[in-house]
Amino acid sequence: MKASIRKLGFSIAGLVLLVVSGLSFYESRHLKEPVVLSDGVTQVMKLSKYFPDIEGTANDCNIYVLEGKEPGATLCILGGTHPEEPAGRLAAWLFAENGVMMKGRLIVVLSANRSATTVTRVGGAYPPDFIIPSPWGGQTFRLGDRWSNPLDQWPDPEVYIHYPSGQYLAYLDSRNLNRCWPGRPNGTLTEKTAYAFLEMIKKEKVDVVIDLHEAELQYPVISTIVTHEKGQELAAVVSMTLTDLEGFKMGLEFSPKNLHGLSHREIGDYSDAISLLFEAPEPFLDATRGKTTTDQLLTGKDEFVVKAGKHGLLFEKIDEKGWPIDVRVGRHTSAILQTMASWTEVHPERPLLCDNVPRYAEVIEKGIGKFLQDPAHGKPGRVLFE
Amino acid sequence: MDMTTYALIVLGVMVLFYAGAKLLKLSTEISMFIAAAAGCVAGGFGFSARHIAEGAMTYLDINLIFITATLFMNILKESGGVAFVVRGMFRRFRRQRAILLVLLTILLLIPGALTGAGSVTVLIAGGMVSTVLLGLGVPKVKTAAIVFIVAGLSAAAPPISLWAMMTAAGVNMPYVGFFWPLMLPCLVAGLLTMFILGWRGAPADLERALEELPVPPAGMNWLKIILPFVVFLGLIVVGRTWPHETVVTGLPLMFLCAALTSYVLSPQKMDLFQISQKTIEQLLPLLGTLTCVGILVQIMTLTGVRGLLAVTTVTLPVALVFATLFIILPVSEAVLMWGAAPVIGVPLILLFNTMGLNPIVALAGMSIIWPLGDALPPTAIIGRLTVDVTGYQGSYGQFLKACLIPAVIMMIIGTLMVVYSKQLGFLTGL
Amino acid sequence: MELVVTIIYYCLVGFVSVLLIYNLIKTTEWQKEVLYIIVLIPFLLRLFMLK
Amino acid sequence: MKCISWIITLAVVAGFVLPPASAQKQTVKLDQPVLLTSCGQSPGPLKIKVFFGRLNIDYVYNLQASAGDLSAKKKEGKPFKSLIIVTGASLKGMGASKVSIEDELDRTKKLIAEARKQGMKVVGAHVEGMERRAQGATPGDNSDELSIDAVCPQSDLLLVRKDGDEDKRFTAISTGKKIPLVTFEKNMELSDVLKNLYQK
Repeated sequence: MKASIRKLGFSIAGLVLLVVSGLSFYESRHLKEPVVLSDGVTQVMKLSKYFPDIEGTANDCNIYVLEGKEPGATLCILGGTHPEEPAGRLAAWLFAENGVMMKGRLIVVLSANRSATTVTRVGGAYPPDFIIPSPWGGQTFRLGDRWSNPLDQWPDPEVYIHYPSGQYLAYLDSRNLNRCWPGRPNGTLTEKTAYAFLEMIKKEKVDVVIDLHEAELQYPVISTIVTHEKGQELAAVVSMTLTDLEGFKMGLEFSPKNLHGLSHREIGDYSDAISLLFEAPEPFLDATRGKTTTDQLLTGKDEFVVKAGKHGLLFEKIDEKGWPIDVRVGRHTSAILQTMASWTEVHPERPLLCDNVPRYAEVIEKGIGKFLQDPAHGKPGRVLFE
Repeated sequence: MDMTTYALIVLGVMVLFYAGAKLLKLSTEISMFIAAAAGCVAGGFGFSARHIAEGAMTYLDINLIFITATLFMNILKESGGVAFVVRGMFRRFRRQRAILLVLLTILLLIPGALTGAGSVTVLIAGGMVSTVLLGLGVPKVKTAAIVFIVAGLSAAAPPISLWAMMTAAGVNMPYVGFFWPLMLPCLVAGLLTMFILGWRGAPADLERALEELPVPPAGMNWLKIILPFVVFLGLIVVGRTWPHETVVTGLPLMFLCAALTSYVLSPQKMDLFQISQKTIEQLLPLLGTLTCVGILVQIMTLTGVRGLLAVTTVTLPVALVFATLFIILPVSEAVLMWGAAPVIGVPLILLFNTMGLNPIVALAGMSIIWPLGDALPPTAIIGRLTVDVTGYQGSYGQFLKACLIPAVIMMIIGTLMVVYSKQLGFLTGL
Repeated sequence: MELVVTIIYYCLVGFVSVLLIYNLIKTTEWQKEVLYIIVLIPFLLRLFMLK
Repeated sequence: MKCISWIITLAVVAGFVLPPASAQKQTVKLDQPVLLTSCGQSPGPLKIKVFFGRLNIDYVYNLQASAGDLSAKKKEGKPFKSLIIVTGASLKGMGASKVSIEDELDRTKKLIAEARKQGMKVVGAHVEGMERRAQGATPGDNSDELSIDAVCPQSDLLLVRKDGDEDKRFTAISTGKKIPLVTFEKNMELSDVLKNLYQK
């Protein structure tokens, strides 16, 4: 009798743990993130328009099109390839909520791997979401992970063999969008997602694709542009101009030809577009980080990472000021706007010019929140959800 | 309060609660859970159900591999397959000691290599191999040492080496290129162990030993044993040869197919539910360890304790790290079991990687040393299991002493692999 | 076809959950009871498609 | 917002038009055509290439240029007149082209020897700042410094972005070997530096 009461007690405790945690997981998977469309957004489509197999899946994300007042080239921003690198998503968000294309066309993706935004990393102790304060209160964003949610793609293979190169990669990376390019129509959800994007890039005749990322400071490819051969000169000019004029250093790296599945390699190889990848520093991702909190995520301040830096173990500088989210987002917005300017310099007949999006200095001065729009005051039909 | 003080306090609380739980004779798994929960509360996060459950999810897929692989091995044993193989080998080669020792080494390596668990080797093959070794005149204490050491090596052997898998996952490194860096030292160390400890000894009563071995059921044959392995390897080969024409199956399903093949081919009727239920019962300590390690690591990461350990490790003098690997690894394994991989392995690999060493070979080298901790207190699960299964009744100290020579060999091989990992990089084939 | 494999995995998780609950009911040691419950949680979270 | 983009555009233009404040007076003059290559496969040469294109300088850009390329061009009767080797190693770059730093040092040595044989001017350049120095690399990885050692002391001219000389490494080579050193602060100043160097 006593034993069965004990067993019942343990079971109830387990059930409580299951229900409480389950509710938390469910809520963060279904958290709605509002997007107040900028006046410059002329059309919103679904990714499945380019590959119907994606329809109804977690990855049938929104595609925001900002048609310019004057014709020009087409540039595509991919935010949320790795949602745990939030500066990429937030920078894209600023374009979708503020951008007005004066010349050319801009395609903005906020959740390239939407499935990955709905889960946090096991063992990573990530907060489920974070709030960007704004004059009207603040907006909550899902933090997400590097890999698609196993609830959307399971099981993982014994080893992940990249299509079509046949390169062996970690089994986990079969759920990593930035290891699945160029994708395949009969593949896993993540491969289908990459395939759908590539179809979009081809059909919309995109000239430049920019994939926005962040990296841990212990990773050698950081604070840099990684460029496909086709984009080398454009990237070199962008890198030099940003370093000269905006007060932050932006390096340059070539996309390795023998490393497959990455956007900077495969988009360039399998479409006419130039593919670039921008990396900003995110101490939150460092394995030596201290307490894992939203504060650390947003301020980028971390004593342990600073200590690792003092021992020469990092590839980017860090001090007690950290790497605040405004700085990281500002790097991305400036780099995108500079890419447009440098592209236009070489292709004046097919220009790109975007107005109303803050650059590095302005984002730092006013904060991202200043540029996030209040969904409560959004015009009817102009507020969507990611 | 600065981060170091905060993390030290949380770490202190975790250590205190772990030690307290052990003093109260609680199991290592539950002690780890208690330490994690105490750390979570001490860190100011309360009893965070979300973090505890998320940590528990960490090794779900690895647990599934464990369960299905062990189910396969158990079905093979229950069907009389293992007895058939051991008996066959013994009958054929009982007078050719060298060949028999090589075959026994391979036999001991297979279950652990496939499942990633040394305990599975001990449970599946340990008893029968020790019968053969005793029959060959090897003393009981040395027999137990052989089974323990080779079982440990089998856990480190490819394709499934949990230490390597868990550490690689912790640093976002593909679990690719590990086959030869793990296989070669495991084979070499395994054979050396078998020959050093098992070469001497006047054959006792060979016929009596043969009688003592369990008799396989009538109708069992080599085909019925090999076919399930063919199915398993076939699924791997097909998946690797036509990865884009075939559906993703994953290791658990591959093991399940092999298990079902073995079940269907078994000459004697078996109760699948009962074997599965026994498998879960047998695996509970391991499943529990992995689940609790996941929780512990999650809480350590949450509170910055992982960061503290990582940053302390990566800033240590390299010579000191090299010189103490043979102590750090077994001791961490003894305390945390597989938790040692994400907690100690990850920062070490980060350090080696930033030093320009080959992280794959270095990690393989570390994986050879880790299993030695399974004989040490406070856990000593596999050491004790081996002593039980082989029927050794002497002192545990004598058993540890018998393990010493092969243990030193493994420490030397492992450390050299770490130090010279760059030069051994060709083993990865990458 | 992928869906079939995924369903098999959910069945596998379901089967393991049943075994864990069965053993939980059978066991008489309190430490094992606690451990069965801890181990069961991730399986149930996946089975109910929560994580 | 519009105002800021205008300011930036103006600043970019100013970078091209106004003389660089920190560029030193150059005594060495270089001739065209020029072979532009790398020692270490970093993307540095690309930065020079961009300005060569804009300045209409006759150049060949080949990150893997060999001594054979120099002699072949000579055989054609159109020999290169100057050689710019940009130092700085890129682990990614070297991995991508499947060469090691040893291969790079060997190729560079032969290239410089052939250039000397042909009486060409050799320029050792470093244009990516401290990020492309050992300080920006993995501890123990000194391939950036090895590439500098292989090229700079053998050069007729050093062309260096000032922030890459934080530790005065290039100044020391310049003083010790009596090699003229041309430094520039901003990337865009490189345009004028190159213009001056190749001005007839």
